[in-house]
Amino acid sequence: MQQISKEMFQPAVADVGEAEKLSRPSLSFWKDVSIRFRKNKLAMFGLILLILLVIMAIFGPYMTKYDYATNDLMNTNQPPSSKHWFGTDELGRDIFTRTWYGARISLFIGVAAALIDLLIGVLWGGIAGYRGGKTDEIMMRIADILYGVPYLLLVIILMVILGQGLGTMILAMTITGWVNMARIVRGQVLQLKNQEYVLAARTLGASTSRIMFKHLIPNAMGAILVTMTLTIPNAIFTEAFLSYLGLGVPQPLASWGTMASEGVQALQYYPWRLFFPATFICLTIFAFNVVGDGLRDALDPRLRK
Amino acid sequence: MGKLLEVKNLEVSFQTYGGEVQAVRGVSFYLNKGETLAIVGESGSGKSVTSQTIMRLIPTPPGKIKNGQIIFDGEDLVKKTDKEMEQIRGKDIGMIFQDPMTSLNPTMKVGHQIMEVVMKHQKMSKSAAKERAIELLRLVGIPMPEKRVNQYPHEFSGGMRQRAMIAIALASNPKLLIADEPTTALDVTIQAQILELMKDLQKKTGTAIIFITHDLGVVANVADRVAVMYAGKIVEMGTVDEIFYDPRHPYTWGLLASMPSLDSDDKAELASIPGSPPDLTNPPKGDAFAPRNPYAMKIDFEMEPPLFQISDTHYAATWLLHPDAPKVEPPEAVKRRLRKLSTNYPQPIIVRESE
Amino acid sequence: MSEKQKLIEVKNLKQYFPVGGGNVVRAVDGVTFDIYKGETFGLVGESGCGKSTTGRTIIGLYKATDGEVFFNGINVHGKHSAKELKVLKRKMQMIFQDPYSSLNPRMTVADIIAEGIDIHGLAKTKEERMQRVYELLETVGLNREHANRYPHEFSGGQRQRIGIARALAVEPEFIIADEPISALDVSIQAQVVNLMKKLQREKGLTYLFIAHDLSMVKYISDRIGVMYFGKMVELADAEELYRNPIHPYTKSLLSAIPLPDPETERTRKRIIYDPSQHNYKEGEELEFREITPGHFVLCSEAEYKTYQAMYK
Amino acid sequence: GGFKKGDESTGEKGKSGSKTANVPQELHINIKTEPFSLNPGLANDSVSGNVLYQTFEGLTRIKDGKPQLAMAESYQVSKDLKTYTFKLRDAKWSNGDPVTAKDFEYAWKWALDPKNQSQYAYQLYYIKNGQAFNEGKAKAEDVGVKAIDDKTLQVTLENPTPYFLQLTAFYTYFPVNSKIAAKNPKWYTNAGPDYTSNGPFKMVTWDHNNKIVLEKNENYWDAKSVKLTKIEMVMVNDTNTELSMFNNGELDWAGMPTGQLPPDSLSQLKAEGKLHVQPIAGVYWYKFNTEKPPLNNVNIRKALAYAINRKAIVENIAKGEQIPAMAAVPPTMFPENKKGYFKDNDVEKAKEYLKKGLQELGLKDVKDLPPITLSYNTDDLHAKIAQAIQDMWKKNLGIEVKLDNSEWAVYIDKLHSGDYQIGRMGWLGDFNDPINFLELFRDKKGGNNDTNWENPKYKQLLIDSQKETDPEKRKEMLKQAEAILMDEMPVAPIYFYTNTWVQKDNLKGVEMSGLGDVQFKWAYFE
Amino acid sequence: MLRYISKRLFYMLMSLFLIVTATFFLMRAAPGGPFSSEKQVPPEIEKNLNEYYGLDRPWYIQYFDYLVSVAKWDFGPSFKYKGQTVNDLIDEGFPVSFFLGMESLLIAVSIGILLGVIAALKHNKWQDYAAMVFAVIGISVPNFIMASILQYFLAIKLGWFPVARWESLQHTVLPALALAATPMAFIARLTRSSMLEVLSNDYIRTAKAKGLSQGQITVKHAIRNAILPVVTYLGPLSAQILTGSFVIEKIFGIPGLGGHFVTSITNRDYTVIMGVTVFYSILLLLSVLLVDIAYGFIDPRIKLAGGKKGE
Ligand SMILES: Nc1ncnc2c1ncn2[C@@H]1O[C@H](COP(=O)(O)OP(=O)(O)OP(=O)(O)O)[C@@H](O)[C@H]1O
Ligand SMILES: Nc1ncnc2c1ncn2[C@@H]1O[C@H](COP(=O)(O)OP(=O)(O)OP(=O)(O)O)[C@@H](O)[C@H]1O
Ligand SMILES: [Mg+2]
Ligand SMILES: [Mg+2]
Repeated sequence: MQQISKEMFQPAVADVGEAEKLSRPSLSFWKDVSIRFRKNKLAMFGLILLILLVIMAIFGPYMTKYDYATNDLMNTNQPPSSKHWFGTDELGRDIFTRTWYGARISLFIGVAAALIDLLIGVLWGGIAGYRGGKTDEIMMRIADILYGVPYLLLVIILMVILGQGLGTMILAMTITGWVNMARIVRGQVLQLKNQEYVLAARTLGASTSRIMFKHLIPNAMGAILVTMTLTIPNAIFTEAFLSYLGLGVPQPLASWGTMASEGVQALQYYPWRLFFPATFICLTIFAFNVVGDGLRDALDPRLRK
Repeated sequence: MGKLLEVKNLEVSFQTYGGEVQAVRGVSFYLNKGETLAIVGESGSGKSVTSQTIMRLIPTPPGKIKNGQIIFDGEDLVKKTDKEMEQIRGKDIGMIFQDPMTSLNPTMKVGHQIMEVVMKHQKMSKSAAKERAIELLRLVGIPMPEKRVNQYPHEFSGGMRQRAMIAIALASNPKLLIADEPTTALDVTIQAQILELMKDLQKKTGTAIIFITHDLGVVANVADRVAVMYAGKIVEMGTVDEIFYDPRHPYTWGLLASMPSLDSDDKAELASIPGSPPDLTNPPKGDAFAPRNPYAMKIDFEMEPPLFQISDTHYAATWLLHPDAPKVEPPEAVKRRLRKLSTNYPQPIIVRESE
Repeated sequence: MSEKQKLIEVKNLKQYFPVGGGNVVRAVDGVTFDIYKGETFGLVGESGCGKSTTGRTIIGLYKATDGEVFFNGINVHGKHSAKELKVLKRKMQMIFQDPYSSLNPRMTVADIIAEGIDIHGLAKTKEERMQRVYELLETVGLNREHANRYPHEFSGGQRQRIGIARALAVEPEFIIADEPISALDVSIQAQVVNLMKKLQREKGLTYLFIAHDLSMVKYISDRIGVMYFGKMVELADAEELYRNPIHPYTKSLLSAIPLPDPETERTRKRIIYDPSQHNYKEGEELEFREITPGHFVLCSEAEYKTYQAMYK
Repeated sequence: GGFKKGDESTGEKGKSGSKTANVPQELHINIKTEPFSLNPGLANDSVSGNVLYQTFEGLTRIKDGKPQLAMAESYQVSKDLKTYTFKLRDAKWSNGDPVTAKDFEYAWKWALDPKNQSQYAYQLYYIKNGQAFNEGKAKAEDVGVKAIDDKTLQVTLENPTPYFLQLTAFYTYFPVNSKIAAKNPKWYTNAGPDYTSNGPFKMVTWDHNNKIVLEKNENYWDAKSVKLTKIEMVMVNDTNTELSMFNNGELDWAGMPTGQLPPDSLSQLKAEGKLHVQPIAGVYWYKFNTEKPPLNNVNIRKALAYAINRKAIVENIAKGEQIPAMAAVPPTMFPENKKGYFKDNDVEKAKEYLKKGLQELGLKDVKDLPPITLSYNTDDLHAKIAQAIQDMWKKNLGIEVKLDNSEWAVYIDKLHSGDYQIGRMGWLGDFNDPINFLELFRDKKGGNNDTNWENPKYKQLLIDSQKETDPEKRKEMLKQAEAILMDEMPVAPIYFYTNTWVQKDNLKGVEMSGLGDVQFKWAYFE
Repeated sequence: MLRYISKRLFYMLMSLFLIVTATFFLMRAAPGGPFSSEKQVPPEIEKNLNEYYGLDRPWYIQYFDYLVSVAKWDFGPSFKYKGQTVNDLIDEGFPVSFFLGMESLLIAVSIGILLGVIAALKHNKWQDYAAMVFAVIGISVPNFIMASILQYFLAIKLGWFPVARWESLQHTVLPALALAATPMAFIARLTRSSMLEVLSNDYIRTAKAKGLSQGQITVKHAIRNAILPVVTYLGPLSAQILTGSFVIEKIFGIPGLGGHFVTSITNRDYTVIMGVTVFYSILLLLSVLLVDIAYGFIDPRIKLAGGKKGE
């Protein structure tokens, strides 16, 4: 304990300079989010996993001497071995090579679908929910109609009109894919739009888009991220379904979706043909989920670990 | 009168990315049965955190009780499990929260939110509980309670929500009522009505009340004793007369001086305490109030003041009470109130050393 | 104040809320008053009498059921282009009653305060923006360290101050302050009130000040309106109202003001208002009548006579 | 919701003791889907056929690949081979009504009647004026079928039809209980008293989309030969499920012709010795659109056809012991076609043809050849074969091939409208005669040609063969035609179909025709 | 409310009309027809058939006729299944699909919410991670793979359930599980996410202050506030699930309605396509309407868009 002396009872004033000093650097919301995200081990693990998958998608196909298309009819349906790490398929093609070729397509499709979902679905649902009234009615009925018309028929027509191609495929995938997202976002926005902080922003003269992007969407982010993580596997398997109609990637190109759909037929006989693509789909979804969760948590300042 | 509640050296902090917010930094007080303790103080000084800690409602994490004891009815609440707390919350201790809008469930009818308490603790039937809810709403001055029980919080005005909160807290006649700014959103007539209601209740059931407010008029009306908080500490505590007629801490002076007077038509600038409150992530060395204290002394920037006792019931933590300190004059507005109180000791005595 | 230019004109404003079963709550039921440029108009009244609703309707958060609101002669509820609307919005601001729910939980304090600055492009650079935020924080008695925190990390009073800073950020001409200070400690209240006064002096701001703390209302307001059950029952200059309250509800209100003096509090006598005391007859018309110049009371013809006799 | 209660005997089978050494004579099979119609006149799919073959009986019945008299007790053929007179035996419908010649007349004319929208009416076009009536150009009375009396049926044909007795075993030629049909035009939509049949079994339950239950028809004239008391036909359209149900004892039979085995299971089943295989009259081939360059060039077509390793495809992909096809007519009809007209996987020859073809097209190198599109309808097996052949053509000839798959209806439309270059197709005989496979390519724009190929000599040979009464000579003519086909190569045959299935070991006496139909009339459990 | 509902019903009719119209024209635009097969039907017969089914008449007459028959709830005969009407197919198939759908919806909702709630309450604890792994598998394995896997392990390997078919309650377990897996997983994720949001609200603190137990708080306060996205998702989902799933019905040999959605299109069975589409659309539109009405009940702050009084 410090000694108390008389002089210490002299009047004094505060040292202003010291009080001015900032104890914490100025951070934007997103920087804050990234800090919080990086502190989340599981989410970081997911992110690394995703990066690994992407790296493998890029380099994986070159790690073997096999090509994705060349048949080896003498060596069909071989179980995993040192020659074929993931075994071979019904045409004797190397599953390892095909898996990573497939990764390119499936990851691309998953991400593209998710982004389009985000773009169309969130905007659509957000505007419908926020504007309400007639706008909402009309926009949501359009969504219903898209949902009501048989998808298979829609795709057949698309295929007939536009022919096979990446564009058609993406179009086919997104034509109804965003509806779910739009519905969920709309529901959330309906709940959020009466919050006082939205009213406060309105009195400040905030535009609809500002209210959407600054207030409503960030607060609906949890549901948006969860929905997005469902979009990805959906897209991966929709691609397989489209292949069935001749709209997916043309054979002999591989995608995880087609590999898994074909593999499941052989589940009882050559389980590895399902196992590898399915496992990588699961891993991808897992990674997206934990990253999504991490983002969700990072975006919610009220949660603290 | 026995002590119903004794809080000893309570320390609560919040872990945030910006660092540890030391919201409550060693708070001690007690409360007798049937007594009203008003807590006033700077906003952000830890009043709500202290009161919520008593109920063990601090979100953990990020919050943490770092130290201290909360002895309620002879038992330490800090050590209790969540399950055990459930039996105390709402039944022995009722709480009125500060934000009436967010504190009510927006998707549940107000009536139901009141009924829940009595159904849980008094094991009332649904219909009886509803009757009780209507009665409580009427008690807190809500007109047409039969209709209002079936409305949702967003259909209530701010003050009505607050009254609904009060009704919830009063529902099962708790031994201790913690009221965190219960009347700030109420007009004075309703406020008076509520205060009377609480006093009534106190008379009938001997409820002890912790009353947090900024309205010194209300304090004067309801309090038996008053605690003044600043930056996570109680800087002065005493009976209501002691605080109003013989305040010793410069912060208390500042508070009393800041109020406009109803009598004067004077439109001169209100007195206020200059500067801004301290950042509790790194509380300043010495007396936290020192930077804003016009009477600050060198020692205030160096060392925390010890607690001085002025009378049996009156404590203050300021170096100004040190025998070595120079005599200072409180501001004009305070001086006008000062009275000589007979209970005071001849000299303030140090009861707790500064650390 | 001598020229008495009308900034806000509220004409027979009504706001009804449907509450299921075909019932409506008449939150505001035909309120008429003007607010002059540069003055502070205090609005007091029983809780639930429609003060917030009046404020919110004036600023256009609710579509009025009936009646009109003019701001500088422009009908607030009329049709406007997006640009006009934006300008109008900037000139009118609101401080919300509930300090927490009016702050977006996912925005930092800095972003919340700067929202208006961003919307109206009031800062050229990032630094300038932050500078403004720091200034505003300090103006309302917070410190700059708080800029990067989130609303839930603040106490009720601190949140209220963030709301005030947000409203001030766009430098409006007219602010509706819905119980802006009731959650603050008196010393900060004094700070805020001083600040509001200072801004009023310097920038000629106009306030609609809704509060329960009658001493503070009296201190800050030039004129005060008293509302009761959706209606304005009395309107007068601040001093006049306190000196000569006419309407029995006003009297009851003034009698209930708690004073920071334990002794007077122990002996206080309240006047309790009973609406039935008027004994209005069937079909009697209640009107807002001027008893003395500038002092209006909602009363019947008969009451009008008695009041006038009393205060002549 | 709820469960449609049929009968309880799923899984563990009937307790009813029967003559044959206490083995329950109850058969459980899978027919994949709901039959389109169980009215013989309307049926146009194999599922319906496979039910009808058990419940109905025509004038003849195929046994061991040969027509055998059934409803007909005897018949006489006129000299010009155009008039058949059938004498019916004493037979009864399942409700006890006698089967009369009128029932045949009624049924055939009903099917031909344009207002009854029978899709398979053309199966009856062999009958005089059948086609004309069906097209509304003749009256019912003009049609060459007549009940002389209750037991005599006289049939007049348009042309001599050497295989007519084969046809009368086909379901479109089955009789219908004319008494009931006249009374209740909807008699065939459900099981019930109005659904009568004249075959070895009668239908007792028809739970749409779920199952059909047949029971032995005690009124059947040959009931003593029928040992099965009951046949339960479930509709499970999933190959893996079907096999699993078989393995679980829920089915006695899995695979063709009523069902299908999962392609991936074949190797294992074969290895375990459980797989049954029987060649049938069907061919899997690739059609060339001979009007689309470069496939308008015969040498290119030949090069492509020769460069396919059929053996590898059959052994490693199709796996059902199919027979590599280097001819058009299945060996069930022309046994010598097991060898075919050219060598399988003859890469050398293929290269020569390619060179020649390229020259003719004025191209220097394969690389100048634009990629060829190979179309197929979506199916795992088609996809695999297409990919294998794509790979073979690339490896062997250096030809780039693009694969193009589409949904069935779209695909068929493409093929029929000539909007393709190379397209796969399977062809199954309706009756046991080579004409089934050759007729196709008779006319450029006729019916199912799709290749736009036409050859006057070929055409003439087929026309002449129709009038030829000597079977040997006729066969020779057809062989000549086939040779032309294989020389011009508008189609590249891949393999001849087989039926593959697994069955309970103690199930005996199941009759499978070379066409791939199944009859359980003589079946029994040991 | 009634005004709102009647207004919505009007919009529903409009939507239905548009769906019918779009489907009608898409269907006709699709290549192939109900009578196309590898063995081409002779043109004369095709002509007969077209005449019989009215396909030879001008499209607007066909279209108009169709609208009339839809209004009369008479979808006509199937083109493929001779002698059966589309109404028959629906009447037979729907009860089966409905039963199965209900079962799996029940599984999905109850277990999904339970998992989500547990995950949220035990945020970042092992229970959360376990629920997550569970959910990830459910989400990333589509029902046809799930069905095969369940069938393989639970029916073939362990013999706990029958492999396939629709005979007894036992038979419904595997298909119901396979059908429920993805929705269940998704519901769990949605619930977790919104529960986390809700649990940090002040009124949860109030509920605690009343002395309610964690369970009571969750059931009475948290779930209702968190359920909105789940309800949103459930609307169209239930329309889909209750009308049956093609793959599940195929794999398990179930005589439901779901199969018709796909086979009718691959068969180009025009009347069946229209019939099942109309049926499904009505269900879809109704369930979406129910969801919107439910919003108002779940969260009274959400005003139905009927009159714009509140705004
Ligand atoms: N969840 C939290 N995370 C971080 N800091 C917090 C949290 N809750 C409270 N604090 C901090 O704790 C301090 C005390 O807050 P408290 O709510 O107790 O103040 P108060 O005295 O009740 O003020 P008021 O009168 O304004 O309500 C404040 O500085 C606040 O910023
Ligand atoms: N959205 C709403 N729906 C239905 N009724 C409402 C709504 N908002 C307010 N009310 C009702 O309108 C009346 C006036 O409310 P308002 O919020 O304006 O009161 P106030 O004067 O601000 O009260 P306080 O001082 O308590 O905040 C109250 O009776 C309230 O119940
Ligand atoms: Mg507080
Ligand atoms: Mg209010």
